[in-house]
Amino acid sequence: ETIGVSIPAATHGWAGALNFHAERTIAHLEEVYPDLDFVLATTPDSATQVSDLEDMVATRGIDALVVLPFESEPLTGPIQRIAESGTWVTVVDRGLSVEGIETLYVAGDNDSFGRTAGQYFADTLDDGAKVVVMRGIPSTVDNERVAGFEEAIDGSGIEVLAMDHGNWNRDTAFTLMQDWLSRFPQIDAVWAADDDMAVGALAAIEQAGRTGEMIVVGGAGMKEMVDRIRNGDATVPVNVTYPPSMISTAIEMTAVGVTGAAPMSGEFIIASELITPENAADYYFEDSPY
Amino acid sequence: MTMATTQNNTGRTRGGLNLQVIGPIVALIALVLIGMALNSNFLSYANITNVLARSAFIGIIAVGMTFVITAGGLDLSVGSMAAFVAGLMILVMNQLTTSLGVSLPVILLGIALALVAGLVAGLINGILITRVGIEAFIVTLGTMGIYRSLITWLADGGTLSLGFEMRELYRPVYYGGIAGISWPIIAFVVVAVLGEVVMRHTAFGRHCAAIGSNEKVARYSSIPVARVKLATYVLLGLLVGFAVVMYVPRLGSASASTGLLWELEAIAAVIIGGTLLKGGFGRVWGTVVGVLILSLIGNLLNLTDFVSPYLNGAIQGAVIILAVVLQRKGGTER
Amino acid sequence: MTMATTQNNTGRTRGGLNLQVIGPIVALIALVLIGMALNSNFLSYANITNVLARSAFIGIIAVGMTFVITAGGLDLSVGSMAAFVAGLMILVMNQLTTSLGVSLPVILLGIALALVAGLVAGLINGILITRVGIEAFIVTLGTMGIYRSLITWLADGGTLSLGFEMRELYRPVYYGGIAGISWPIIAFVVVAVLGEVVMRHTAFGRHCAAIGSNEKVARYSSIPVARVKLATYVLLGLLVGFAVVMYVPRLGSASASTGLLWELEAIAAVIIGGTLLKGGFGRVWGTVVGVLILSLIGNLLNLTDFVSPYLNGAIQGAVIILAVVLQRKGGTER
Amino acid sequence: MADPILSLNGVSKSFGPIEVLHGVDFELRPGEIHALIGENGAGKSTTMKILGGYIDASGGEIRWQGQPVSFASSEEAEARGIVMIHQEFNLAEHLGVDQNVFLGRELKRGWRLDHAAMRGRAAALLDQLECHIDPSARVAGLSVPAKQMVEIAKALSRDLRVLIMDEPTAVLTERDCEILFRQIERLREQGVAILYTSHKLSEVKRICDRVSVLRDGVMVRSAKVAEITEDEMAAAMVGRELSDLYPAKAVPADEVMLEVEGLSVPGLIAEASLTLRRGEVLGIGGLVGAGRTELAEAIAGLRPRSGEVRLMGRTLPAGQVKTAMERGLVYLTEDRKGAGLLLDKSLRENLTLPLLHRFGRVLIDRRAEEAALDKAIADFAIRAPDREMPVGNLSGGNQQKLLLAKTLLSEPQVILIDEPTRGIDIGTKQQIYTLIAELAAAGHAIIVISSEMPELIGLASRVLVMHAGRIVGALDGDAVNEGAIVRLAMGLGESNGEAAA
Ligand SMILES: Nc1ncnc2c1ncn2[C@@H]1O[C@H](COP(=O)(O)OP(=O)(O)OP(=O)(O)O)[C@@H](O)[C@H]1O
Ligand SMILES: Nc1ncnc2c1ncn2[C@@H]1O[C@H](COP(=O)(O)OP(=O)(O)OP(=O)(O)O)[C@@H](O)[C@H]1O
Ligand SMILES: [Mg+2]
Ligand SMILES: [Mg+2]
Repeated sequence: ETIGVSIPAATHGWAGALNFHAERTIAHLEEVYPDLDFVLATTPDSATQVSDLEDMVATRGIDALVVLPFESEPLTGPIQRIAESGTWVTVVDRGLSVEGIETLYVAGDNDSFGRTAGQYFADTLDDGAKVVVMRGIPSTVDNERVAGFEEAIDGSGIEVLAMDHGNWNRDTAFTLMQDWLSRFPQIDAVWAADDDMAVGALAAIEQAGRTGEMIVVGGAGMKEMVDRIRNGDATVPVNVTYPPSMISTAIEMTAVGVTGAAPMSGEFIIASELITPENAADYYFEDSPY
Repeated sequence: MTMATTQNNTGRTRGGLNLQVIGPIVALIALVLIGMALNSNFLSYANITNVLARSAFIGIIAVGMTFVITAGGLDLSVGSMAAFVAGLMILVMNQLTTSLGVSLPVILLGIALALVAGLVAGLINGILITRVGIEAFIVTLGTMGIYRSLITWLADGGTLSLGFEMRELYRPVYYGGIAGISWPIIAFVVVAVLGEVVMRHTAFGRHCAAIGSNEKVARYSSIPVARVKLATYVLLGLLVGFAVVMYVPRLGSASASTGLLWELEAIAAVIIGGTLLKGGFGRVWGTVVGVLILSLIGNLLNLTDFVSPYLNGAIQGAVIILAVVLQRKGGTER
Repeated sequence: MTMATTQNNTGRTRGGLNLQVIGPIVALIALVLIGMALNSNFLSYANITNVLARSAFIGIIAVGMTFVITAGGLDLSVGSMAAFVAGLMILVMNQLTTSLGVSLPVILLGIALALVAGLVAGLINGILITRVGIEAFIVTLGTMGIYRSLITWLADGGTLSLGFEMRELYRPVYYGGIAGISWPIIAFVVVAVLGEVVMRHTAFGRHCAAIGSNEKVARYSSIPVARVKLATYVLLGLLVGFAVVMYVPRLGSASASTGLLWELEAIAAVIIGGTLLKGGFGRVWGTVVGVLILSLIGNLLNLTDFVSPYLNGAIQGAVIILAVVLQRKGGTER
Repeated sequence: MADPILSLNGVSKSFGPIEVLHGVDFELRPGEIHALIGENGAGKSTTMKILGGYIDASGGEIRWQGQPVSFASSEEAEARGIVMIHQEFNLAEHLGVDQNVFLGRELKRGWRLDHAAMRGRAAALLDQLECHIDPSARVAGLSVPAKQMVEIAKALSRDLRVLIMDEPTAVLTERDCEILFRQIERLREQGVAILYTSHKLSEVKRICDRVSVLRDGVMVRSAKVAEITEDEMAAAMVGRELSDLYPAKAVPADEVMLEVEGLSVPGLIAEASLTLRRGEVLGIGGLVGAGRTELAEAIAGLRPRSGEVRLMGRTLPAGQVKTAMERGLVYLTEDRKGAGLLLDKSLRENLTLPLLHRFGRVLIDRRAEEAALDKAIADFAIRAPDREMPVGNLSGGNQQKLLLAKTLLSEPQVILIDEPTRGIDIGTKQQIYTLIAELAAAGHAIIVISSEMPELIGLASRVLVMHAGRIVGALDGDAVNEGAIVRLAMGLGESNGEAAA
């Protein structure tokens, strides 16, 4: 049996961790199930992902597919056709725009990702607090997260000073934060919709000597951030999970399902959770790369 | 030592085989052989169709790029332009669907719009380059950013998608075909053949080469230099529109990441094919070979597990260089 | 149509002020004025320091790029090369820390490694271009893919980070400085001044311009053409290494997205500055102005809310084009 | 006499602040061959470009068949049948000969190019010019004279009423010149008006009907050729009487400066050997494509070669231009624009380019450079309106002088000069000849490659003749005469001397 795995290329930290977990899981499963074959393809954009899927079907004869769609809309049609041909399909993280295509759905919850952070702000910040928001690469994922965040802070009296794209990139986030620090004399909190950006923002805040004036909430549970929370860093009080290891879950469950070891189907939504100094130890994984 | 002998080695041989001519073909054949060795499905009908059909977008654009480069120009904006035109087309088709319903006229109007939008975009590039007189590199770097921003803005950061039913209606334009040959392949072949004919057998093609070779000479030979250069950009824009017409039914959507890096791929294909980057000489069939080489590399990498997917880019880079080494053996420096 | 008009704008007038010279400066001043109008913090010490310091990486690279382009070459690989060198440097420094502890020698070795790695990377590009004779565009497009893949592979898809303590020790190289001027700014100024002197007042600079202007004339004038061209790529590689030395202490990490599109930014800066893309004439001070223009646009966009963030790229694109329109008014076409 | 077809009335022309033509009057009639002569920089090319519609006059009037016209572009002029061959080549190097000949006026069948017809007609035109190049060959690979023949073929392919040629014969061999003259005489019979410039006064005397003389942008004389002697032409041009053109030949010493033994360049030169002594001026003659340029380039390290080259006793490594220059051997290229000068750079930058290391250790000493340029301008009588102008805007002859200055800047011992006086006016020619003689007398050794027979005979004490890549003969003393050189160059008859080596 051959299982195809198609995921976005490692163009930012979270996707990098995704790649790491995918490779590790595949290596592990190939040992455990000697008759399982895996095909891993990483893609820089939707069009390439469709090509990869075509190639997997035409030349590798896959029996099951684990796919994290680069974007939902464009991949829906091609994945639907693969599913219709009787291939097992596991969709990870980004849901397709037509329901009921996939056999198995393993995902984080982007809305909850933004909402959890927003809720924390609404709960802890004073009325009239000023925040800045660093968004990711313009995409549906980013839109969902921001929408969740905005809904959560709605009516809390929190003022969003500025919102711009940090592209899930440390350097861009650093630059953006530097400029925001020049522009706004008062910032109470920063929401960076990803920990890579939080790293950039923190460096800029530290450089400006304004550590202590504001808190920074990132997301996805990067080791470094969890460590700071664990150690009670006042600037980084909490984080929001969005585990890249969900790909491992998806691949493992697919392998189990395909080999018929146990029946597998349905939805596994991994809600985002708030990492706090109290529970941080549970989210710290020493050997994780992320 | 006579005049005749020295003139033979200056390329553009008619008849005689030389490295410059067969280089890209050899590289292509080598890739095909490697593919056959790696995977028995490589030559399957499905795989060949897949590879050719998906080459069509870049291929059609690269044919246009061949003219631009031959005339001494460059266009970095084609990828973003394709994304923008695709987004615009989808937006308008969705609008039209509400009034005209899911019907053929919507598709036809959408296609017309894509072609016109591409043409206009090319015209803007061309006017800035030939009339305002800014370097092509800068103009198209600028418009590259502009179109990429515009599509992001149109899509509100997300993805623009064609209505589901509309997509089903439009789908056959990518997935259908006649006599087992899918439409994109047919379109690509037609564009390539027409391109080759225009390049070699019309005054326009010749004027492009003359302008790329020496603009002053072209002007002194009463070639309307600005007009011909403008025409190359317009042609390229039109072909970008045409590529989009084939692309939209494939994915039914457009987003900020659509067409990313297509410009580099198209330019690479053109140069691998033997067209001179500085202009003065271009060949469309070479570009086609270049496009196929580039798609085949991607396909081959998916056929095997030899290399870590992280290293795909490295293999691609190495093959691009090798493909050109093959043809430029001891050739010109830049 | 007259000779007079065409030949006047070959420019490079000394003394007399012409658009070609003051164009970029006018654009820069305009941006500064806009900035002052938009935000009172624009001219603050902190903001100016930020803008200048973060321009340093691209700036240092762009100075090297000026030489490459002046000599008729091009290098698309610098962004990936920077990422790769940064990754290598971090990896090795982390290794060394285990044996040498958190100490100065580790930093010095790391710096040496970055410089050597950059130099070697430049040498590889240069050799492929000058000795094997492949077009610079293709070679560096290839190595661009290769280095980008290598860093992804080195970082195992993720991010390579310098150990925490090491980072603290190395940090001052970016954040520190003397007399209130931070190191990256000092480094940038030194590189720019040296670059300007080398370009205008040494045989090497003259030789670059001669080669870019007419390679055959250069060869007949007993200039070691291949060696000089090779040297421009090596110099650029070395400067990429140097830029990395300044970059790593900033965030202490490198990943597959480090240095993305730096090559385009560097080339754009060079051309905005008035260097001819086809070679033959380059000016380093122009490049510095170009780099500042590009950074200022980004800074201004971050300091205001005028435009949707989606459209940032569009504004950038438009300003790039405008900056060049200013200087090329009715100028040469390409 | 026919009415003028094209005339200038008080035409002036300024480039920026500098006026180079001051109220020129001029008439060109159908059926005449009219020569425009003058010193380098006198304004001949400028006048012609105005006539051809390539540049606008700053003042005055241009008349076409008596009516004032102003050509908006060269196309308008060409539409009237005015065709110009420029002093510089106007060929798209990447394109083929046939493609260049019909560039901008391609022959078509329907919308498709008619390749066969164009190639056929190009071949016929080249045949008519007795030029045996393949019409489909790329121009980039052609020799300089062949390129000029292509230019001529291109002009002949048009419907001509006025043919303007700017120094067409400067880069042609004598045989090609004869062919060209036959063609223009044929055109004259057809009533075409022909204007051309040349620095070869004997040629003007022989074939022209009328001659006009420009000096410093002023038309100083216009006369029937029959009514003016060569000396008078020269005097009118230069503004003074010219004494004997060729100086006395120096007597070579015994010391051997340069020895070439069995030099071969694959496909171009076979087993060439020669010796050059101190104080000697050695001429090398031959037809176009005989390989004289290649031989010189191979010696100077500009081409890969086999065989032995010894410079003052020391072996000179192959392919090292710089070493050759440092040891005192330089080559002056025949291809001024392509290999000699950077057209977009200033005089100073061009002059010092090969020798920058002598102008300052690390930083270039600008003042020393300026001084060198001052000296060059004085020594070679370079006339430049502005020192900082791109040399591409200098007149052709002044470019040649600058090239000479540049090549001789390193004060070489052995000098290989390829076509030294191409496009040089007669006054300057005399200066250059004198210079060559002086250099020889001062103990330098010089090889002069020239397609101008009188030049070889007048300058060289010994002449080697090449044919098809071989040195086929050596002529000495009284044996140096046109007949002997031509016979050897055509490959007829061997002779004594070094040919056998
Ligand atoms: N585009 C230009 N800009 C400035 N000066 C120019 C330009 N073209 C020509 N000149 C100057 O005009 C003068 C006349 O030049 P022209 O080329 O007409 O001389 P010429 O008589 O053809 O000389 P030659 O015999 O050397 O070809 C020269 O001093 C030249 O430097
Ligand atoms: N760069 C080149 N590439 C290809 N062929 C060349 C090149 N340079 C010269 N040739 C060819 O070499 C042959 C000999 O050159 P050339 O005509 O310069 O010889 P020559 O004896 O020096 O003649 P002349 O000095 O009268 O021009 C010619 O057929 C020419 O076309
Ligand atoms: Mg002239
Ligand atoms: Mg010659």
